[in-house]
Amino acid sequence: MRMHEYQAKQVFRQHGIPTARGELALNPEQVRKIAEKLGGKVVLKSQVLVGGRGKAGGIKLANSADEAYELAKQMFGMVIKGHRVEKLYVEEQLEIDREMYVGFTIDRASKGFALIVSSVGGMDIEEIAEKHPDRIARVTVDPTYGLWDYQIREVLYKSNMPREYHKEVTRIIKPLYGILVHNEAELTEINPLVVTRDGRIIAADARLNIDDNALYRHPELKELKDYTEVDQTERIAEEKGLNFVKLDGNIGVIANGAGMSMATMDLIYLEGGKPANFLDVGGGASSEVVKEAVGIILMDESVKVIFMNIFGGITRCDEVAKGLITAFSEMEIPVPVVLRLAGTNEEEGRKLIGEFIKEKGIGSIHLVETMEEGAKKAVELAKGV
Amino acid sequence: MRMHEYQAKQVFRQHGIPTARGELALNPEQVRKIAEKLGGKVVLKSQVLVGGRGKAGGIKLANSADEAYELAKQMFGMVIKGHRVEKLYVEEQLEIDREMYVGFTIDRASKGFALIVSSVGGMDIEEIAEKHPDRIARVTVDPTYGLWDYQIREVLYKSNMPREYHKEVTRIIKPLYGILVHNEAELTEINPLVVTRDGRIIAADARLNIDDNALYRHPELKELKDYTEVDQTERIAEEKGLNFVKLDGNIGVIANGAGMSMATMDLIYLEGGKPANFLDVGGGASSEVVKEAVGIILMDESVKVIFMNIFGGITRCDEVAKGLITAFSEMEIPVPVVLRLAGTNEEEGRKLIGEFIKEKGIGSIHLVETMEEGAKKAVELAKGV
Amino acid sequence: MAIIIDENTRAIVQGITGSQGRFHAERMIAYGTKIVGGVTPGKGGSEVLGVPVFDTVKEAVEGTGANASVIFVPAAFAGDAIMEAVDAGVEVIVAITEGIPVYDELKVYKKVKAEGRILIGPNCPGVMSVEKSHLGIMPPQIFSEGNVGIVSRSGTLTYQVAYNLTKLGIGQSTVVGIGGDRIIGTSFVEVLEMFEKDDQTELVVLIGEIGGTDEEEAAKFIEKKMSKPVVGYIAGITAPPGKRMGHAGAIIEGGKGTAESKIKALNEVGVEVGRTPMEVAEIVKRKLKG
Amino acid sequence: MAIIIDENTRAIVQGITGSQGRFHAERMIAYGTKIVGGVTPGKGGSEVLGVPVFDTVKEAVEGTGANASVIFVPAAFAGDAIMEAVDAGVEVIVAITEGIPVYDELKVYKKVKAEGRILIGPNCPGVMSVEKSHLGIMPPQIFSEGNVGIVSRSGTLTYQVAYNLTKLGIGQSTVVGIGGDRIIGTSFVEVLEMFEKDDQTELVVLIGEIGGTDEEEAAKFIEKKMSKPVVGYIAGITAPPGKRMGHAGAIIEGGKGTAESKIKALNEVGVEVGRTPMEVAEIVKRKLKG
Repeated sequence: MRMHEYQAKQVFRQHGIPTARGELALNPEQVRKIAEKLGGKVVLKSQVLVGGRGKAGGIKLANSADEAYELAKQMFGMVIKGHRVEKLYVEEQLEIDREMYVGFTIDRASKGFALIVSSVGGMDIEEIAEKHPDRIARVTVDPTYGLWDYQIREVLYKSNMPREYHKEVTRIIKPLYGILVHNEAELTEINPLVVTRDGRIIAADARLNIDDNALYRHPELKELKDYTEVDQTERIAEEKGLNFVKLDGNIGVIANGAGMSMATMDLIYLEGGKPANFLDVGGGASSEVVKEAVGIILMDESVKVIFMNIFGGITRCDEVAKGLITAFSEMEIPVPVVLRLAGTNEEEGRKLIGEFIKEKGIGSIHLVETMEEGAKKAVELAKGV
Repeated sequence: MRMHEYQAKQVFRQHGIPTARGELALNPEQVRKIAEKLGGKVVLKSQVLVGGRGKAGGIKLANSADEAYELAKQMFGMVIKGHRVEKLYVEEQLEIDREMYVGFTIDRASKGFALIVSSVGGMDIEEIAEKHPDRIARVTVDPTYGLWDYQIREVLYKSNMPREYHKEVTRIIKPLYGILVHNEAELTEINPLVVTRDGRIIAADARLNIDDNALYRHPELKELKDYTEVDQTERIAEEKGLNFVKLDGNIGVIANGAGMSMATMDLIYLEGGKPANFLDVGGGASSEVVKEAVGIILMDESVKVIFMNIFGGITRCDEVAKGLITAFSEMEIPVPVVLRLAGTNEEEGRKLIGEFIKEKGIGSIHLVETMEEGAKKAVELAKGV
Repeated sequence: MAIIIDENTRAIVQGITGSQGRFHAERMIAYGTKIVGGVTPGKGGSEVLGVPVFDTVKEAVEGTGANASVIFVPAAFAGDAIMEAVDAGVEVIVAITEGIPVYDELKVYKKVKAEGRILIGPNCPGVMSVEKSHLGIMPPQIFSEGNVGIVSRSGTLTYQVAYNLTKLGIGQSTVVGIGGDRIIGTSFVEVLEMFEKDDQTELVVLIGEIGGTDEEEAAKFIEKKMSKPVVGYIAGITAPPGKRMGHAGAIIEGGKGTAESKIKALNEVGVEVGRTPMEVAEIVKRKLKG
Repeated sequence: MAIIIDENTRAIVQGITGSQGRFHAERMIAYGTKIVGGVTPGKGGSEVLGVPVFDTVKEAVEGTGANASVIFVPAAFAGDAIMEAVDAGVEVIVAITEGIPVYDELKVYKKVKAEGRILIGPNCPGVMSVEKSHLGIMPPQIFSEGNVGIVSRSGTLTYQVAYNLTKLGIGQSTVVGIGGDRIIGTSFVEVLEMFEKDDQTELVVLIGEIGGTDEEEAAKFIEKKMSKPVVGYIAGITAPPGKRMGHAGAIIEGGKGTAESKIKALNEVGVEVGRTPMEVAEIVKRKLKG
């Protein structure tokens, strides 16, 4: 779960990391009031959960409360990379002398945390690594021993950060690590970490991503989840326990297992088609889940054909067949369905579907033998061949 | 640092461990008021930092606020194993069905924490282990991985605790572990952990000992340190950075290093004398520290002779000599001093002392060659031989 | 031979009284796997599927001589279950459970490695040493005994490839689903190392997906240490960057970990990578003949 | 030979610019110890006592080829200093610092053992391989080269015993102060094991004190594995139960860990225990002659 900047900053402040003064606004009038309180010179920051909001016009400077009000009127409702701006974080402007970077992330290769420090900041971390390799340093923190001071010193020295900042940056890195482990975060990041003209070091942005699997242990964070930020269909899918990602093609994909779902998408692509989504019904999907999956796919009007590609392990093909049959019985399915069933209870599943097709005289279900064949068929159907 | 029951219980409550209702009283009048508030039937518990206060009459039951008042009048000012009762913790009486035990301690052998659970309690842990070996179980918790549920299950099963209590006791063990590691405690213990007649499980006592070396990281706990509980002389010694323990003999001991100090005491004992104290001036003691040490020894009027036994490593014999000379110059030293100097700058030290004795004509300093000889001499002088 | 598990493997099932645990325990037993007991705290002393149930893994190991365990307990308790198995001396632990918090996985990983045990998964379909032992949730009927080892991050893709191989008359030695999480107990490299030493295995199929650099590490290992041929498959060519695709592992991390980078790394060390699961099987057939 | 350190030991001093670090570095150098550098964060690039000072241990190891380190930094930073030394690949770490928080010591211990390094201390006087290398704060002039190994929990008692031995014309091989804290890097048993293997050492003096069960463990080891004679001394016969005597270790823990129990355990496995430091030296003399 990715938290909004304003939420992350609240956590950061609670742990003693300095941030600029600021408040959240839900409409232009609130923006004006907050701007007045902060003395007029403010930054308006769109609270949308996508990267690159600055470049996309989601961050604006205002020199007076009136100007802030006018800018806010334009910004509310803007759509940034598919995310509608519904919240603005209004912060005092900082006079910035220098931008730096500090962050922690889970490092799968070393099975620990990576502490990354850069004495230049403001860009994304790959860009810094490429443009300023001598200004960026990382160290692995073993979760069994925790973060030690020598590791902080090492990255500070290696990043060639001016020594006058070391003490203050250390005072920020330590609580940042505390925030990471306390909240079971996958990422805590300050970019940029700014040095102001008057010599203060302040977190000008704040990122905090929490491990979704651990959210049950952090009910106070779970509450902060902003469902308005999730695609409508994705939200419904999540509620139903399905892994769904909306894409921009026209072939609806339903498969079991993330790998199989991706492979199915890849096959469609290799055959010259475009998948409309990623949808993994997971292991051991019930007929109910399969039915829901069909419903979710159909919410996307661009879908021209559904390719359901099941290889049964825990998932039983007869359950899948039943789910599809229920879907056909309970809802209108205006597009053809390519169905491939293999693995556990394959025969039972194919038999159920065969009987259903025969009995109801449904011509839009195409039962195929292999996933390669299915992909080909689905692409043909989508192209109207 | 050992915390008082009332302090430990406050920490326990903050972490969600159930305790009886209670308040601290500093005089009988307060006891009466608290007892009234609690409904009259209360326990009065002396807040003294020694074990076995119950058997020593430091815990009393009252059935009314008046009775509590009368008992409190007797209890305030009582001396329990050398500790004067100045605080009473007044608690509601619990109707107890069963007593159990849970505790964590640092386990030096396994370099971890020992979780100890017993399905009988109320005695000290050695007594339980001896009398009810099938009712007590322990498991080692590796600090690098922390406490896991299976370890709790294991000790609960092995202690033969009735299964109906497991869930609730688990809910107590987990925060107890949190208290241990969060506060860098050496010991967290609930003895007894009681089951009340109405089926609640409650910490009837609470022990929490913090690692003194880590207190600087826990300023909120350091503040709780009860200096009234420490012997006056020991407190002064601590302020001066000396390790001092008052004993009941008449030969004052000053040595460097804990091992050397203990060995010096042992030698005095082997020669038929009794040490008046343990005093370790530590490594690299300055002349100032040596002078302070002499001053502390002299606060004990039963001291008949001082045996200063120094083997210089970091400690320099000339510094020790200077310290003793300063002591003789600045204060009256009414008892003879046996001095043994060996190791680093031994010759310089012996020379300084020799010159001082000669110059000032002081006959009460006895310079000896070995610690065995020194112990013998000190015992002779103490006996007035 | 075979790797990780064989006919001498004596396994317990942690969570055997749950619906998943029971269902799959039954299938494993039916396959001929030596399932010698189960563990469910609080249910010790009972019996399920003809095997004894214990309160703790320690008791189960003492009571049955088990040297392996399959874990079906819910995500919130699965880390604990693995730790318990390690502490009780279990040598091979197969963790099926999906959705374990990553901080639990980190601790578990460190413990497993410190004690020198083998953890397969979590979030994996298990291990199948064909005709010898089967620990997990794979559909046994699709496998046939033979000389191809399979190691995979994806469950269903593994079945698909094994199924295709079997249809072409090519059997398998051991099939290992290493799991889709970011922190997993056993990496591609570790399994490749075992296959390299296994005299039953002649060729290895490696099934990867986007995210992480495990496939790139595998390529390095293949170049330096593998004498046996390896055939690859990588899923996720069309996965959009920055989107989660179900597995926590399947995140494109800033340019690294793409399908392209993995395919390139494998190709560069002489590993042919099939574009479809069918093609993978066909490459294997050609290589085994050649 | 000798144990732990010898003429090939190349050591750095962590905290070399502090007063203690500098004072003892000078003494170690004067003794002939190869002190090749020092570490003080923020002072990298400077020089002290003719050796270079580095900001980090990693740089110091790279710059000097050091394989050992002596730690003099204050208690609040000493755990960190040890972790840094381990991480930088230092083989032998001698931690002089007293008063390190026990939770730091626990983490440090686990790390040292996981990486297979030797940590002596903390809260110890160091190690002296007579005439070869001296890491710590022992007064070098009291030692003479010979065949008696000494291992001790107490600094000053070690000096006392070594001094007595030297006076009787008995030299020492290596003298190890293992430290007085509850959690120490190297136990009596580990040092005895090294002495047993060391061809220079003919007899070992073990100096214990009240608290813990390390001496009792040593007795078990002596019975089973030691061929060389051991002579003991235990301080604290008159220490009152339940009182701290300076060292955190010196606490009587409910009946166990008393001087009596330790003396008894040693006597039972044939170890003579001297009642005074002088008697210890005399027993050693008799044993060496016999």
